[in-house]
Amino acid sequence: MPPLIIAKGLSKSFFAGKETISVIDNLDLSIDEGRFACIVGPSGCGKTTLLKILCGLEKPTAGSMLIHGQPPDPKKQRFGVIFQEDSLLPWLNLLNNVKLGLELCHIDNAEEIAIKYIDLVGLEGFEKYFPHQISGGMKKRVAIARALAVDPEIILMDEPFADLDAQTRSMMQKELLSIWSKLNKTIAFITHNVDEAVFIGQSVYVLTKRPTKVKATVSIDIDHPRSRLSPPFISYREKILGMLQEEITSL
Amino acid sequence: MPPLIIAKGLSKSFFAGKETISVIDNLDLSIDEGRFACIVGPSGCGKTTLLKILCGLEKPTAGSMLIHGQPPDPKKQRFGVIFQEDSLLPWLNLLNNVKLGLELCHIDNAEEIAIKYIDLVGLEGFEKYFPHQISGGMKKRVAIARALAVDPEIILMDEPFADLDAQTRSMMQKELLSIWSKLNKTIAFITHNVDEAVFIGQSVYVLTKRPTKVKATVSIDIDHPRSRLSPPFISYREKILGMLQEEITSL
Amino acid sequence: MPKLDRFRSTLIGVASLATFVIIWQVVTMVANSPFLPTPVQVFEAFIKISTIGDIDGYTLWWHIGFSLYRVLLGFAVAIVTAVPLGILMGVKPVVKSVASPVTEIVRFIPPIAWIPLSIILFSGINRYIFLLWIGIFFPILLDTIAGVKRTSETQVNMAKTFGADNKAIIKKIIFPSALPEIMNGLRVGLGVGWMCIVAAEMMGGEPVGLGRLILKYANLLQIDVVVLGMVVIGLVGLAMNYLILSVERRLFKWRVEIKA
Amino acid sequence: MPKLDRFRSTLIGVASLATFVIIWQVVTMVANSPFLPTPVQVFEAFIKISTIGDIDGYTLWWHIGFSLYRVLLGFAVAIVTAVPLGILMGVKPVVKSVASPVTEIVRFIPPIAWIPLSIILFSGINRYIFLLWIGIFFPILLDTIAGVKRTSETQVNMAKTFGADNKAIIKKIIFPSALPEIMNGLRVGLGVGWMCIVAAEMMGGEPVGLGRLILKYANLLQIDVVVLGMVVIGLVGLAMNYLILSVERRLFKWRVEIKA
Amino acid sequence: SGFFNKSSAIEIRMGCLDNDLHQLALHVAIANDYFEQNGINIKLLSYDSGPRLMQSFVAGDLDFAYVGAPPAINGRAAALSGTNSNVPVIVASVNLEGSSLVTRSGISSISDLNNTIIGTPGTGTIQDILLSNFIRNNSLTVTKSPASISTLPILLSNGEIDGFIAWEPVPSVAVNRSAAQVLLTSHDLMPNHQCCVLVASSKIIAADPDTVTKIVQIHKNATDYINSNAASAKVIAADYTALSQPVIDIAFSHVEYNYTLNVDSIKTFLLQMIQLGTVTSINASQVDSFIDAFIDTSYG
Ligand SMILES: Nc1ncnc2c1ncn2[C@@H]1O[C@H](COP(=O)(O)OP(=O)(O)OP(=O)(O)O)[C@@H](O)[C@H]1O
Ligand SMILES: Nc1ncnc2c1ncn2[C@@H]1O[C@H](COP(=O)(O)OP(=O)(O)OP(=O)(O)O)[C@@H](O)[C@H]1O
Ligand SMILES: [Mg+2]
Ligand SMILES: [Mg+2]
Repeated sequence: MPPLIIAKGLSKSFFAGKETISVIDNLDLSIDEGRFACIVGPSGCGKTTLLKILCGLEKPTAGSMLIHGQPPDPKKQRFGVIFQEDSLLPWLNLLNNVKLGLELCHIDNAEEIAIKYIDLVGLEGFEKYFPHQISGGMKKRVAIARALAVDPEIILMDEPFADLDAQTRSMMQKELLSIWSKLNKTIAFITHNVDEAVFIGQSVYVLTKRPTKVKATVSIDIDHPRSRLSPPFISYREKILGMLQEEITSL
Repeated sequence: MPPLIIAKGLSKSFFAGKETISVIDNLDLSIDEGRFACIVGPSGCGKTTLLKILCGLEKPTAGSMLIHGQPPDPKKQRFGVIFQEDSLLPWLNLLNNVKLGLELCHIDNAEEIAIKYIDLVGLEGFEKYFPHQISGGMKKRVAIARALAVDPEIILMDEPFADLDAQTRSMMQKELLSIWSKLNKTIAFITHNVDEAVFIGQSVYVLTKRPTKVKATVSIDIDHPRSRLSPPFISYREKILGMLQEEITSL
Repeated sequence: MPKLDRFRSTLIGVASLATFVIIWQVVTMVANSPFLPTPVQVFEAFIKISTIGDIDGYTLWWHIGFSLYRVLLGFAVAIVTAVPLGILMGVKPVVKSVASPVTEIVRFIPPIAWIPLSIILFSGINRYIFLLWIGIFFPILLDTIAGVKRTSETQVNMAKTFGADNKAIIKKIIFPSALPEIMNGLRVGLGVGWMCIVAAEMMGGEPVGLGRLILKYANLLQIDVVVLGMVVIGLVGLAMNYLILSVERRLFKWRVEIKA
Repeated sequence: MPKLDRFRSTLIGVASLATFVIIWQVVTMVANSPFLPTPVQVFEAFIKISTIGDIDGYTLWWHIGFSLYRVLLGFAVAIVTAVPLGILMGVKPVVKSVASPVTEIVRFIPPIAWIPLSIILFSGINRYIFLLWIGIFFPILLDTIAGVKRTSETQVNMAKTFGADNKAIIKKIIFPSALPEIMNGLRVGLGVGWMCIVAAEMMGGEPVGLGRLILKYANLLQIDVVVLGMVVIGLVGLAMNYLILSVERRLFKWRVEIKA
Repeated sequence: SGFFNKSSAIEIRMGCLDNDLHQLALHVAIANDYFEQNGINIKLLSYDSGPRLMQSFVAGDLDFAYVGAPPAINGRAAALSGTNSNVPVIVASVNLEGSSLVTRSGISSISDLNNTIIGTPGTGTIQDILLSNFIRNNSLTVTKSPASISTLPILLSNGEIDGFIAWEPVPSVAVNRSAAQVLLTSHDLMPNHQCCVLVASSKIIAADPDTVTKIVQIHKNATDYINSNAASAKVIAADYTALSQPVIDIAFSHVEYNYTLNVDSIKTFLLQMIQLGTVTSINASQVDSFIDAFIDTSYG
């Protein structure tokens, strides 16, 4: 079976005023179906841009990104995307924000499912609150609930846990892992936290600095649940940190 | 000499629709002048609310928050505040965003200083870019540059490094430490990352879950630069993680 | 707490209006022009017109009723035409390219200038609807376009990732996001609509309507009734505005008010 | 690439206008009513009025010049009054409580109704300024308030932490943040201003101005010149609108356009 | 029988001007139930100016109208230039004269008018034509200032114009409210000139000449009533114009209620209007044939 996601010679540049900025340059990448892929790379290298191409929000300037052999299209594949920035609708309360995703996907029982996922991210009791009445971390969790609630085939997450404290984060990591292993999702997970990447990912794609391409793909061959103190864990972590270090110092 | 920052019986509640939500409850806290204080606590416990009270943006419902014996007032003390959410002005390019802080503080040579701090956070070359043209981590770094550029007496940071990759983060941590030690700033630093807190803070204030108060104040008695692998470091870390664990499981 | 605030602000409002009326009384008494009525004279005119009626025997309530009916119809037609077109123009550059040269010319043309053409092109109530529509339509259109342009790209992107089609994006994201500007457009449009009532009723025919009342008495140089007509239009407008604002208050309780 | 787009959209615009004129020609030829002039007849009227002049001997250019002068003055006075007041009303609830009862009544009152009072209260050019101001002021005021309400609390908070006083917050945060709505208000206000030109020039005295031209020929039932006046007002408005839009384009290049 | 009467009553649409003292005959006919007595139901549509009335007339909104002669001329000239069946035809005179030139104190003779500003209710109105002729005949230097009718007395009381010419009762209002005086009446300017006329649409003339006859007859009866019962006519006038008795007294002395047309003065106006350029669809040589077709006094 061919990989679910295949990027070939992918390039992307933007116009900024008079100059052109090249963000992704001839990037190749493939992710198998059901794989938990983590993506790490220096700040501003092009991770978010890659994610937007993955779900069809941006078109490549050159090369191709194919899912099931076709250009990405959320009308055909069901995505669950968690954006790096705040993407809640300020005029809807938490419950309706989560219901919105379900409604857009034409899923029945929206209310029931929404409540279930709000509970899952630990926000029971806040259903009637509006986004401006909750904290940064709570907002992120609502976005996570909204994306997971639609039972997506492909989950794309852009630093979903960045705003969460260590405990909530590890709780969420476990939830995500259990959803993934039970329901056989394909996940592309962008994170800054190498520790996190090694803890949950099957493969870690290390990106170079901008214009970015894949510097290395590291398969993490440890069974879940993983222990952060085990020697292979530490060695994977050090290896990836070392690769990133090269990128940042050459910045 | 009395502590620079003293909170006594501080309480804060909000009206949300018909109900009242108590966020901070009878919190006591003091931070000495020149101290590097880290604040950790569960997501949604009230850290951001505390920070807003610290710089006078919110008034306590009960109790008092005093700086130099007076209620906080940015017109009298110079603050450098980094907000958790995006606070850049979308209509100004990076350079002008950084200059804005300097101008609001009536500081001369704004351009020169702004360029210096943009370089410091690794964004040289992006001066003319607008916020919508840069990545999440780059935006955060602009906000950091803007806050530090005014040479504040008190620096308040709400998860400033959450959006940064490990390398950039550790680079920024080092910059912050060097600014702090050279210029004798008082810093209140909110973070989720216990590792980070133990790495840079002199004292770590562990907050309880909402309604929050100070659960414990941990003095990190290790000289800078600290090694993450040293036994005292690991033991501080485990201790604080343990305290947070109690809070989160009782959530 | 918010209740008390509402009460206080109403109090200030009433005081401000009262001050306005007192200043008016003093100024007109001092000026003593035969053409500058005092509030007391206007009040007397109110008593007369609302009980006995005007020279044609119509009381104030008929005038209010007819004008209100015309404005409401014009307003309704303007809303159902301007909001969808505004959203389409904000969202589809092609629609904007096609429509805006025409709208951007027509929106400057005074309603009075339309009178001859509207008499030819329409009949009966449609003439009034057309002339009022001309006034109400464009503020709503422009404010709607401005609201659409304020929509956050991230929010639209979010909806797209859920496979939302254009219709759903407009309905669930763009429309609610633009709603504050649209409501503002309604308020501006309503004001311009009432501003056009004299022009519309200048067309003549039916002898009833607040605009006609003003015209009749302006021709007779009985300015007290002219000012009465102005005050009544202002108050009816105020009442309609109040209705829109209370809808707004319900819709926009999610908004954070800034203070400086 | 953006250059080509601008070109394409201009092309579509011109085509759209041309279609409009052609439809107009066909409809009026079929209708053959003395009150529905064809574009050709309007063009003939244009030749006549712009070379020979109207019945009082004034050419079109005089009419344009005078009206433009009046509208520009009214526009200028409206901007310098409405924008500051709107910002204050958006920012200070007290100012809003004091001012809004008066503004929310006055803004519905038709300009024509103000004619008698404005003749008594003002003289010379001030009358025109006043009547045009009445039309232009309120859309700018309301759109400014709406813009101020859109200001992000976080951005204001950010400025406060730098010790910014109210003046600085207004100047550096609230004003630029509200600018898109303010500019929109200017565009709406300009439209309403031109809409009031007939009412303003109805006051009379000077026999020159596009509004007077329309009135003169409407009284003579020569609708071709009336339509000429309408078209000219539309085109002058279009040109002014274009100027505002090009200022906008410069100011707002930071904005992300959404598409659906 | 009430039911029978109602269903057999003829419904006609009658146009008139708001509170116009010239059109007293119409209001007398209404007040005295002349229409009902003739089995006619009238739907009264009123307008604030003659041109707007004519516009509506030609668009087919009216069967009959009381209106000034120049708007009627303009209306006919315009209606004839397209396919239209609502062409106005003059069937009777309503009044002669009825305008006055009032001036501020200090202007008490014709020579005082030199170098003054005199307001008019618009270029091409009867008053404008009367004033233009007068200025030319007396070799005066006068600046004409067209304004809307309702602003003329205010402009005069402000001192911005030195006088104005307008139809009654506006000059009388000015005399009554501020220190203005009547310098000349339209009798002095052009004796017995035609003012308002009763027009019928060519459509109703073709379809129902009997009704036209009835309406003209009613109009004549009402005019006779005014001239023989001035006191009660003034009461009716006060009722529909809301003017005070003194104003009505002054105004009455300037208006001549007469149903016989002064055809010559209409021709004079038309010629003037052609010269002024306010009528463009015919030329001077066509005046006679235009007027012949325009006026039909064979009814009533
Ligand atoms: N619309 C745009 N116009 C110009 N440049 C852009 C635009 N969008 C992104 N870029 C540039 O692309 C680069 C990569 O941005 P991207 O958001 O993909 O980074 P990232 O890897 O997600 O970074 P971070 O970890 O900080 O979120 C940045 O240098 C940014 O300036
Ligand atoms: N304006 C408000 N109205 C109602 N509740 C509010 C408001 N602002 C904050 N809260 C509540 O206060 C609590 C604490 O919020 P705060 O933003 O201080 O949390 P935090 O500790 O910063 O969390 P995080 O780590 O997720 O940023 C939350 O439960 C939130 O719902
Ligand atoms: Mg990113
Ligand atoms: Mg927070």
